[in-house]
Amino acid sequence: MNELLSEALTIMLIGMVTVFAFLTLLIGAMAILRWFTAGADQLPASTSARTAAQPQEQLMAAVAAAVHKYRRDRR
Amino acid sequence: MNELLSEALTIMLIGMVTVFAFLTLLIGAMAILRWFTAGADQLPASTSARTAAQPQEQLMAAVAAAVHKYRRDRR
Amino acid sequence: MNELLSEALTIMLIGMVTVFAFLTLLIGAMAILRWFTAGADQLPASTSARTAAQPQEQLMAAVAAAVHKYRRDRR
Amino acid sequence: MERWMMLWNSTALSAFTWGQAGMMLVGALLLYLAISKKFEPLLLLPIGFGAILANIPLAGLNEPGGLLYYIYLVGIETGIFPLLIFMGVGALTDFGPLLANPRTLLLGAAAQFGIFATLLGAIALNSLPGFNFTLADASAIAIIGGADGPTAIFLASRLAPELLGAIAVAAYSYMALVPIIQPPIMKLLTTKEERAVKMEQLRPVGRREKILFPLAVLFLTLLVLPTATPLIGMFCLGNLMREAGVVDRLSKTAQNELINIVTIFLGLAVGAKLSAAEFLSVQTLGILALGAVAFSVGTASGVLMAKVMARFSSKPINPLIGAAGVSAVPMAARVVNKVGLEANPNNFLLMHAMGPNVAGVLGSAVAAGLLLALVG
Amino acid sequence: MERWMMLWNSTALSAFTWGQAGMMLVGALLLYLAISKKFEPLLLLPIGFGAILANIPLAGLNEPGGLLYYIYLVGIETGIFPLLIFMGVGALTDFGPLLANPRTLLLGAAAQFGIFATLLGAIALNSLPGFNFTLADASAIAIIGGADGPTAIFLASRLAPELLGAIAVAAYSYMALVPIIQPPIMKLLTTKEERAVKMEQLRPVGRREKILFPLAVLFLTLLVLPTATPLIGMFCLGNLMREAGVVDRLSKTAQNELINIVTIFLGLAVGAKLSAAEFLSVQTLGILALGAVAFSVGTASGVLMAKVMARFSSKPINPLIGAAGVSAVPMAARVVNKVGLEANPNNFLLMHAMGPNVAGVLGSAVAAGLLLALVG
Amino acid sequence: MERWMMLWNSTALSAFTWGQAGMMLVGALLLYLAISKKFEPLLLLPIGFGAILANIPLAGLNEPGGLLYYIYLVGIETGIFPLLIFMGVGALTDFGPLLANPRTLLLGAAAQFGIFATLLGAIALNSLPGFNFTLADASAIAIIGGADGPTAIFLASRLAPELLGAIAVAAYSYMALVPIIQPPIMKLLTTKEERAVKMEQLRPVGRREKILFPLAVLFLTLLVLPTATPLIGMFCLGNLMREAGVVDRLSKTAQNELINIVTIFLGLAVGAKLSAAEFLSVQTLGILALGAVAFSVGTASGVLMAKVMARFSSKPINPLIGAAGVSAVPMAARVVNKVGLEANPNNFLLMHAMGPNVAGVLGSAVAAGLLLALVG
Ligand code: NA
Ligand code: NA
Ligand code: NA
Repeated sequence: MNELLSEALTIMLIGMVTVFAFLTLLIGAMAILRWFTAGADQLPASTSARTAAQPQEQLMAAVAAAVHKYRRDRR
Repeated sequence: MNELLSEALTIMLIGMVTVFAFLTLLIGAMAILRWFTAGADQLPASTSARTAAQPQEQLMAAVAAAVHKYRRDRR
Repeated sequence: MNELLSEALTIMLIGMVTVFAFLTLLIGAMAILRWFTAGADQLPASTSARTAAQPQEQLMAAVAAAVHKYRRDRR
Repeated sequence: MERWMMLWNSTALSAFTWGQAGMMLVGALLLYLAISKKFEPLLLLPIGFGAILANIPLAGLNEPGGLLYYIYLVGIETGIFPLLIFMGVGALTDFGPLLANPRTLLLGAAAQFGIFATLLGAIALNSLPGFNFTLADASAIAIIGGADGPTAIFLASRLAPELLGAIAVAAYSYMALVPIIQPPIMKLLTTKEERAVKMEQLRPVGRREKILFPLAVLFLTLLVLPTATPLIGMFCLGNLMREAGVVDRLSKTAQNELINIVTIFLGLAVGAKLSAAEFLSVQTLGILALGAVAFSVGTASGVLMAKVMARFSSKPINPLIGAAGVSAVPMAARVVNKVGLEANPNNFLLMHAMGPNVAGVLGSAVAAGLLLALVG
Repeated sequence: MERWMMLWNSTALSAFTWGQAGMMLVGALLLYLAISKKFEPLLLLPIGFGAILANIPLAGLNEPGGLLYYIYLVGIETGIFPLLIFMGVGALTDFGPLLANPRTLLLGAAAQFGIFATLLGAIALNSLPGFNFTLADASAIAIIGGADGPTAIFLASRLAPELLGAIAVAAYSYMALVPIIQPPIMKLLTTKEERAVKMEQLRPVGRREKILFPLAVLFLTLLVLPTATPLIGMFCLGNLMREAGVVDRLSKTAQNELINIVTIFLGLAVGAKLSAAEFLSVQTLGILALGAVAFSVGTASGVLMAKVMARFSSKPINPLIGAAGVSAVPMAARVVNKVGLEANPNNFLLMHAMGPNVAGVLGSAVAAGLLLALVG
Repeated sequence: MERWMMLWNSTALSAFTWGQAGMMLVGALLLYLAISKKFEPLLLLPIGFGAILANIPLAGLNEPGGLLYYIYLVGIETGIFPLLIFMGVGALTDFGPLLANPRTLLLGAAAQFGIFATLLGAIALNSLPGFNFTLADASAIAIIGGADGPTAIFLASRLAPELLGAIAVAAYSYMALVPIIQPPIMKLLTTKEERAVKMEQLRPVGRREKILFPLAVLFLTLLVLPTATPLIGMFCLGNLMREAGVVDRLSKTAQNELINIVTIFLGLAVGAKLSAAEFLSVQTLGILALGAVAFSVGTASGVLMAKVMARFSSKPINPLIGAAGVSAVPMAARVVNKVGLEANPNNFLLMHAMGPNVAGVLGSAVAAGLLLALVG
């Protein structure tokens, strides 16, 4: 029981050190990443957001076309 | 053979009794259910129906918006 | 090694003969098919193409209906 | 030279048997019915194609290591595919019309007489030479009268796997034939006045009632007939996902992609059970005949039950809606509507027939659970 | 007569145990929470339904040959389902806010203290009678503090399968309870002025950065902690598919149909682990208590870390965003936003909280890998 | 202290081998080609990622109990994944252009010479030190010339599983390189006048013809070459579902969700076969070289066949369309169109090239069946 507790304490210590070490390393990696990609064009990213918008855009385009056709026909 | 037939007859009897008993119990359960939910707001139910209608509604809303904009623009 | 090579040569020979024979048979089958279906109405085929077009068509129909309603209302 | 011989020996021409050729014709017939006649194409197209693939000599698609073998092993021998289909069907089912008129459950009960009469008939057929159905076989055949594909496949996979192919083909074929089988029986048992009876409009049903209903069904089933809970449980899960309103993305997947994927595989695996040894026998003719009996008896008992109910009911009941109790959703309900319109052009029975129609699904799942309990 | 006896013996009424009835009530409670209270319904609805199905006597759904048995065997014992869910979550995750403000990773690290404190707590609980958690048990329980469902299920399936049901239920329940658990702790540890602090707008993040980030995470993980690569690897695969921009159809399938199908099955399989013998015990109470501790400690340590960082930072940091470090995406970030708005109606912290929020996902996956390495 | 040692021993740093590091670089290279160069990203992205995951020391993803191990076992060792992909490809294929001009089937036949020439080349390579291909190995390598991913993976999984990784990578890489490999060969073998030849517009094809075509293909295959029926059968099933018009929901699922899900898994499983022991060898260089030969010879023989046909044909034939006979759908047909436009800006060959293009799919599936029959 006492032994288990001290093991648990050790794991807690190792665990927090490792998690912090890992995520700190990752901060470093992100700094390198940013520096590495700095030259590249900063595109608006997130293709998925763009694609999600598509149907809506298609819809509005279709509506616009229909209305345009209607306006032209009425002349 | 004769024995099988009488077994089949027994199963038929048990079967019809059970099916009727089960569905009669279910009628009772439905009565309880109705009484139990009577207080609750009788919502138009069927979310799925609502969701199925959504694209159509969105479409009509978009069309309405486009037409409205067009009408406003023509003034 | 030499034996393997001659086996490979045999397979090449068999292979090309079979492939050509198979596809030539298929040309024959297609001729029969065409002759067999000649009487049938030559529908524009490709249901999938049609179905793919459907939403677009529904959209245009809905737009047309909306515009029509609007035109009628304005009178 | 040796390799040319290998090639010849590996062509089917050297290995074909008449039985295999016959089963391919059966497969081609099913494809024809599916595509040209639109007989339950979602199932009969993959079943027919599977029948052809399974009977190709030397291809081994239906032997250990082959695609169809694996699909059958994983999906049907375990019972998983019919249960997943049933979950999807649950997610596609609207119990509203049944909840608005609970008494129509009795019509769904009466129509199950088709199942049990067929069980008796299958055993009686044993007096003819060439037939030797066990009680398990007879039960699996009888479930054709349930007019419900996944239920029939599930029960047959448990009770009589060697008859599964013929049973599934019969079940789906007769479901497609409902518009031909039912109307004469319906007209024979009713007068024109009865068929013209209009029914009162259904009350709207609340959301809570719809959510609690699948749970009530599950609760009753687990108390009374636990052997029916795989089928009814998955059906109720699908329906609960549909009505709960909080897991729409799961419900939609169950209704669309998941049921579609499983349907392709289920069809292929059923087709794989169409082997000459099992299908090209006098037994299959018996199964087809018994299936016709099952549908006819089920239809008749549904209609007669509706006539009895009409006599004792204060509100008008059109006896035609009893025919929808066999399930065959939604075909049977549409047939009721059509026959009703013929008698009275202003009489729309569709929604009234949907109640017994979905009741029939529950009824035949209960019957399947009962047969599992008694002869499984 | 004999068959009537068979029928009676096959009803559940003759076979029910109190434990099974109790577990069905637990299942019903989970359904209630999922549907009426909207507690993580995507998971708790199938889990609750699975719990009911698994405890039906004589139905055998959870025994060899039953549906739930197969699903558990194929999807959880192998670890495949949680990993596929994690891939889908990766495809749904936008690392933009984290990339714009990398320091918030430290908040995601600090919040994992909830995990390790709970590990200690679970071992300490052994001093009470009725508790006898091994280190593996304690680790599986502790991961509840990761506030991440798939991670918890994956780790529990490796370290303590017999506790999996209780752990998954606790994890999802507390994730749903985040809006109730976190605000008091957040307010206790911060002043109104701190909560009102506005943060600078985030810089836009380039597409290349977003593509390379999941690869960098994977690279670090495989170097430092290979046991975390199943989880982090699948997460990064999903995220890479999302950001690469060349496999949108795969990314969308991973985010929608695939994750939906797996969610249904995962929920049912987790529910199948809710058996009376394992769930109706004092251990489950311990797990629920420890789960609450885990969430609270995680929230507190995240907030405290944010206060420390605020002191040493040149740019303003609102300490509330530390609370999002527990993950529970996106609920915790929304809670941060709400509490921030209470203190200052113009203070929108949502995007700032998304950084620590997704960092928490990585942090708890790292913690899970570590626990696997040390006690697995 | 002991636990710190456990931690160190569980980091990859202590366990890495040069081979694993090398294979990770190969995986990274594939990701680069997929994302930046858009080389068949749908396959090469999961393959590259799978290669990285499979080579992480101590993670065990590719060992019994690991995710990649299971996926490979279930999907590739059984042959199921490539067959399902082929079904989806069938559902995506329009045979209209081929039906309108059946003679182009011969172009699809001629281009398969690339396969058999490569078979010879692989055996000839055995004269060099370090190469020791069996006939089965050589056949699996030769199928790269089929320019068809699922066919190559299916055949390799049957004949030479240990070469599967290299073969799949070579096949998809060269398919992506078609726009670079083919044009020089096409220009070398044709004059500018030949390339400028305009072809007559294709006749419209009836619906019935399209429905019956996959059945005719299946029928011929099962008669002549049953070993090709798994591949051709699933392809024809997909195409029949597409054209039948009665099972659109199945056809759409096969074209979208199902093929997407399987593609993710197939890619990961192929990546899992990229182990250092099998990939980092001189054999892989041989496979890559032979793959280039296969594509080049296939292209050349297609073009030459088209020139022969042009001489004997009454209607004009542009010899460029022969190059599309290697399959690599639809890339090769697009390349033909582009090269044709260079010679004559009004010459649109795309639809004319689609005929040989899909014929090439059938041709290489036939070749695969033949190789299975002769050396399987
Ligand atoms: Na029924
Ligand atoms: Na976390
Ligand atoms: Na090819």
